[in-house]
Amino acid sequence: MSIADAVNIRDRAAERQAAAAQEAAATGAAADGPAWSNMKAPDARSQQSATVAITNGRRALTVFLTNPNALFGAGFLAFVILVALAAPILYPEDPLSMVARPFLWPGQDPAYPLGTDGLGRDVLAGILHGARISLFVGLFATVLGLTFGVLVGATAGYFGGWVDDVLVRLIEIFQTLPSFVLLVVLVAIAQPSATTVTLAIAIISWPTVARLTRAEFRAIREKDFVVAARSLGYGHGRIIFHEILPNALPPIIVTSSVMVATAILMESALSFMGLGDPNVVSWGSMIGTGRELVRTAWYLTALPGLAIVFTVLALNLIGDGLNDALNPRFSQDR
Amino acid sequence: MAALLRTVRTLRRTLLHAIPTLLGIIVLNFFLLQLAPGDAADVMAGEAGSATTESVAALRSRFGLDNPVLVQLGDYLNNLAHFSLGFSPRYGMPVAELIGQRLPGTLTLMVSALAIAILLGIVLGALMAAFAGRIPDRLLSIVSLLFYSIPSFWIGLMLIVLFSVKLGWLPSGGAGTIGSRLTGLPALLDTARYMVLPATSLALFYVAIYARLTRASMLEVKNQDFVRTAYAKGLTPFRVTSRHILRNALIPITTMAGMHVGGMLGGAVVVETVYSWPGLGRLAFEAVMARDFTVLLGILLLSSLLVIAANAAVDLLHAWVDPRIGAR
Amino acid sequence: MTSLLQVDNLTIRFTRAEPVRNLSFEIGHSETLAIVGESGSGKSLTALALMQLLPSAAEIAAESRISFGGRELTGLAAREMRHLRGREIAMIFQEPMTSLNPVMTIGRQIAEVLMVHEKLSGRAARRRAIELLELVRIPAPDKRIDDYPHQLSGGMRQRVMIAIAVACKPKLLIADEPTTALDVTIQAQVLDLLDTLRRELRMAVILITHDLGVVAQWADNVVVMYAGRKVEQALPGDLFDDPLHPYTRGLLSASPRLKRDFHYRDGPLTEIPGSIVSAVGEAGCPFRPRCNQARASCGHHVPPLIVPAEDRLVACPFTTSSKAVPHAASLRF
Amino acid sequence: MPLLSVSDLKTHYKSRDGLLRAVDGVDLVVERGETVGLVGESGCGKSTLGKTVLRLVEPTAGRIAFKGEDITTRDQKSLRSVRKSIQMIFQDPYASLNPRQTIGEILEAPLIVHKAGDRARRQQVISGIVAKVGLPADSINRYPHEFSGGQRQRIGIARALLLSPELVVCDEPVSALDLSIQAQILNLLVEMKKEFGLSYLFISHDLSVVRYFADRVLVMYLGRIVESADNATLWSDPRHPYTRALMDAVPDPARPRQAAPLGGDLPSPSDIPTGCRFHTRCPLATDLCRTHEPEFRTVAPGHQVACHLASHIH
Repeated sequence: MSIADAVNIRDRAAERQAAAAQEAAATGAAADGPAWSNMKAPDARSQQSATVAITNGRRALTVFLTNPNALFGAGFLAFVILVALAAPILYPEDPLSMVARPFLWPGQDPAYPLGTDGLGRDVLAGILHGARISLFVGLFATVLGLTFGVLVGATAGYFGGWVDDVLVRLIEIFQTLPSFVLLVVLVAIAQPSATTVTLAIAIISWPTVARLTRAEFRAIREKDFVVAARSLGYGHGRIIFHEILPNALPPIIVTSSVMVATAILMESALSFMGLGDPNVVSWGSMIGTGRELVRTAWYLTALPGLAIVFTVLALNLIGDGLNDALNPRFSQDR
Repeated sequence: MAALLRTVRTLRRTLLHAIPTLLGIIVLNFFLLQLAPGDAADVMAGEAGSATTESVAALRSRFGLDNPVLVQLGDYLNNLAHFSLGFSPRYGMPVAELIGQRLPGTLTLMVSALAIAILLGIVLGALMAAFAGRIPDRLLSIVSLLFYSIPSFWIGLMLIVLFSVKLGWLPSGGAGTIGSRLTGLPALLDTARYMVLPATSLALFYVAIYARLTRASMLEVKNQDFVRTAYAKGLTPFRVTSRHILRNALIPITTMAGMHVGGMLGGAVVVETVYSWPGLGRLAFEAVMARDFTVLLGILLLSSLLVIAANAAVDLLHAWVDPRIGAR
Repeated sequence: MTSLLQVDNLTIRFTRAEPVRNLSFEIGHSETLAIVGESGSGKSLTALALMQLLPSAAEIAAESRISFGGRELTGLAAREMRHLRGREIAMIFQEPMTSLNPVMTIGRQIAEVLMVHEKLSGRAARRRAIELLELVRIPAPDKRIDDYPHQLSGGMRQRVMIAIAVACKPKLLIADEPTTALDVTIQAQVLDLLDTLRRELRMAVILITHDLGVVAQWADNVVVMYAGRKVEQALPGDLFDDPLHPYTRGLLSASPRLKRDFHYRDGPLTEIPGSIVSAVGEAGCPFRPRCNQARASCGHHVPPLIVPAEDRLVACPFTTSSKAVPHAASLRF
Repeated sequence: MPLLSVSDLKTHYKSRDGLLRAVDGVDLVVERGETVGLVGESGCGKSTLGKTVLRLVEPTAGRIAFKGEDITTRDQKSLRSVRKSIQMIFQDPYASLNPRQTIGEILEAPLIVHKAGDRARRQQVISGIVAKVGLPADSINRYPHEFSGGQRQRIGIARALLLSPELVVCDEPVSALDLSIQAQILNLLVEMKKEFGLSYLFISHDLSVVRYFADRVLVMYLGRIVESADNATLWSDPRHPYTRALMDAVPDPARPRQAAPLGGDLPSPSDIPTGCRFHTRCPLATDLCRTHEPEFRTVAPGHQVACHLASHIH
C-alpha cells in the first residue's frame, strides 16, 4: 500500500552509482569514464539520479506549465483545496448529522444532489468535509516525514562511516516492516485521531525519503564541486545546505507530491477499516459505512471513492509533471 | 557454474545482513507491545467478565507481566526462540498456530496478484516503450497512472458491484464454495473463481508500477552503447530487443518485486477485509477490532520475516540474472 | 583505384541544426582514412550516418549520396542495410566499457554475429569465436570466451569489440575514437592490432579521432573537419609538413606534442582563440570567428574546397603554402 | 625548506577486491616556484596522491609537510588556514562547478568562508580575478552551463586563485578539453604562475603536456614513483623501462611508427606484483626483478630511478 515504493528504485540506482563513483575515485580510474553507465537502473519516476541536472527555475516552470496533464492535476488539486476551505461555509452543520430521508439516490432530491446515506446524512456535505481531513493528513504527514527523512538521509549520506551504518540499519528496519501493517498497529495502539493518524503515516513514510536523500547525498558528495568546496575549507553546514542540498532537491520535490498522494490513500484505507478519527467524516469512513449497503446503494461507496481517485490522480499527475520539468533528460522520451 | 557460485555467495551475504535487521525488528516489536494499552491479563479479565484487582494481579504474576521490562524482553526473546508468539485469549489458541492457519491464504493471494502484476505490467510497459511519445504510450500512461491512484479496497468493492451484484459472474467473497467437497481440478477452478476479484484488486496498483518501471527501464537500456553495438552487428530489431534490451531492462524489475512483498502484505490486509478472504490480513483486521495486540504484533513480526525472505530470494534471482553482482 | 566508399554531399539535419554539411570523401580498398576534428566537428555523426544508425531525431538530407562498393546506401531498405552491417561494414566505438552487453558472455556476443550473418551453428560459431579472440591476441582465449565484459580490462574489451567487428571479414571498419578511453601504452597495442588486421583481412579503415599524433602515424589520407565541414584533406606527410588551412595550422602549433623541445620558459603556445561554439549559425566560413587571417569577405559565403596541390584540398582561399606555390589556387582566385 | 614535502605517503582503501593500495609509499618535494609534473596511466594513483596531499583523502601512513609544518594529522578545522595556501584545479570543468550557483556565488563563497573583507571588497576581488583569467565581466551573473568547457576551466582557475594560494594541485586540468582549448588553458596557467609566483603539482597522463609544462617530472606506476628527474634530463636520458615505454607509446608524427612498446595490462592496485611492480610488463625483467623490489636510487644528481637495471640503460 505504498506508492512511495516506486521511488525506492531510483535511490537504489543512485546508491550503486555512488558506490561506483567511490570505487572509481579510489582506483583513480575516473579518467576511464563512468563505469557501466547502465548501472544506473532506471525507475518509474525518474532516471536522473544525482547526475546534477542543469535546470533553472524558469525553464522548469515553463515545462510544467505547458504540460496539460500537470496543469489538469494542479487545477483539480486547487479545486479540492478550495472545496476543503469552503466546506464549513457551504455546509456549516455537522456532516455526521441526519438531515433528510435515508437512501436518497443522487439526483433524486435537488437539495441533496449526491443523495443521502442509510442514516439520512448528506453525501455531498460528507465529501466536501472529507476533503479537509484528507488534505490535512496528506499535507502534515508529508511535511513531517519529509523533514525527518531529509535530515536522516542527509546526515547518513554526507557523513558516511559508522553514522551511515547505524542510520541505514534503522531505515532498513522500517523498510522491512510491512508499512501498512505497521501503520495499523501504530494507530490501533495510539488510539485513532487526526493527529495520531498523521504521526503514524509520517513514521512509516520517512524511510523512503531518507533513503532517497541519502543516495543523492552520497552521489553528489563525490562530485568535484563538493571536493572543491572541501578543498576551500568550507564547513559541513555550508557544504550540506549550499552545495549539496540544492542539487538533491529535484527528486525530493517529486517524491513529496507522491508522498501526499500516498498519505491520502493510507488515511482513507485506515478510515475504511474503522481506524480513522471517529469524530470526523472522511472519504474512507464513508466508503466503510457504505460497503455494508454496497449491494443496494452502491453510490454510497462509489462517490467518495471517486473523490479519492481524482485527488490522488491529480497529485500523481503533478508528480509526473514535476519530474518532467525538473529532470529534463527523462522528458525527452515523453 | 559461475552463476551457481555467485548465487551461493550472495545467499551467505544476504543472510548475514538480515540478522541485525531482524533483531532490530524484534526489539521494536517488543516495545510496541509494551506500549499497547492493557495487557493480556486485562484482556483475559475483561473476557471473563468478573475481575477483581487481585485476580488480575494474580494473572499478571502468572504470566510474568509484573517483571522488569528487560526480564520481559528476555522472556519474549526466549519465547521467540521456541517459535512461540504468545497466546491469543480471544481465539483461545497460540498466535503462531493462528497465523499458521491463515498464512497460506494470504500467500496464495499475494503470489497470484504478483504474477498478474508482473506479467501485465511488463507487457504494458513494453508496449509503452515501443510507442514512446506516441498516442498508445500517452493513453497507457494515463491508464497506468489511474491504476496507480485507485485505492485497492474501493476498486474491490466496485468490482463486486459489477461482477457479483450486477452481472453475477463471480462470487463476492470467501475462498471457496462452502460444503462443496470438490477435489482435484474442479476444486482448483473453484478457488480460482473466488480469487479472481481479490487478486485483481490487489494487483492493479502494482500493474501500474511495473508498467511504468518497464517503460522507463526499456527506454533507458535502448539508449545504451551496447544496443548500438547490437544494431551495428546487423541484428534485427526483434533480436536486439529480445536478446539485448529485455534482459538488462528486467534487472531493476526483479529488484522491485522483492521490495513489493511488504507493500502487498499491507494491501492484502485491506483487500482481504473487503472479500472476507481468510488470510492474515483479515486476521489483522479482526485483531484490530478486538484490540488483540498479541495477534497483531505476531502478524507484524511474521510478515517482516516474510519480507526478509522475499528480499533474500530476490537477491538470489538478481545474482543469477546479473553477472556483475558476484564481482562485488 | 576504384573507391570502396564514396560519400558525396553528406548533410545531416536535426530540427534546428545541421551538424554535418556538404561533406564529401572517398576511401579505397584496404586504405586507412582518418577523420580528425574536435568535439562538435560532426565526425562521429558522420560515422553513424555511414552505418545508417543515426539517432531518430537526425535525418540525412535528400541530396546526400553514400555509395558503398557501387551500392547506394541512402534510402536502402532496412533489411538490406542489416545484411551489410556487421558483415561488410563494421564499427567499433569509443567506450569499450559500455559498448558490450554486460549480461552476456563475450563468447556469445562474438558468436551472435556469426550465427546471424554466416548462419553458423552454435558450436561452430563458438569455435570461430575462440579463433577470433586469438586473432585479436587475447591470451587463453578458450578460457576467456566465457567471461563477462566486466571481468576484462578496458584494452581487452576493445579487443573483443574488434573481434566482433572483424568476425565476418568486413570490407570496411569504422573505428570511432577507438583508443580515446584507453591509456597510451594500451592505445599503441590496439592501433597496432587494428593495422595488422587491416592488412591481413584487406579491409579499409575509417579512423575517427581527435588525436593528430595517431593520424600522422596510422592514416593514408586525412580529412580535417571543423563545425560539420571538411576544411582540409591531405596525405599525412603533406598535412604535417605544410598545413594549409588556418585551423589545421592553429591546431598543429597549439599542440605541445608537435613541438618537441618547446618548454613554457621558451614562451607561450600558439592559441586558437574562442571555441567551436562560435561557429554555430555563422554564415560564411565557420572558422572565421577564430581565424587570425580572417577578412571581410570570409563572412560572405562558405569558402569552396580548392585544390592547392596534388592530392590536397583546402577550404580557404587565402592560404599560402610555405612550400611550392599552388597553381590550382591561383587559377581560381 | 621546500614548500611541500611528502614522505613515505600511503593511501590504502578497502574495496570489494581487497585492500587497494592506490598510493603505496611516495616521497616527493615541491620547491617554491617550481612546477612538478606527475605522469602515469589511469589507476596508477596519481589523482589519489594529489587529493591526499590536500587531505581531501585521508592518508594511511606517511607524512605531509607544508612549509615544514606537519599537516598529516591536523583536524579539518585547524587545516582551514592551510587550505587557503594549497588549492586544486580539477579535470572535469563540468563537474567541478556547482550547477545551481552563479559564477559570482561560486567565487564569493571562498571569500566569505575565509572572511576576506566586506561585501564591496569581495566584489572587487572577484571582478579582478574574473578579468585576470580572461572571462567577460558579466560572467558573474551567469550559471556554469552557459559557458564552454574552456571558459569553465577558467572559472575553476579563478576560484583556485582567489585566496592567493602558494601551491596549486592541477589534476589533469586540460585532459577534458579540446586541443585548441588546451593551449589557451596551459598559457593561462603559465601566466598565473608568473603573476602570483605559484608552484604547481601538475598531474597528467599526457606526456607531451607535462613535457611543455613541468620543471621536474615524476613518473608514477602502481602507487609508486619509479623515476624522477628534471624535465630536460628525463627526456634526453630516461632510465626506467616504463618511462621509455610511455614515451615510445605516444604517437608522434615526427617519427616513423614502431611496434607497441609494452604488452599486457596494468595490474590491479589491489593485487600488486611482488618484486619490482613493473616486472610483469617489463621487456628487460630478470629474476632479481621478480623477487626484489628495487630501491629508489640516485643515478645522477637530481635523477632518481627505481630499477635494478637503471645503470645499464642509456
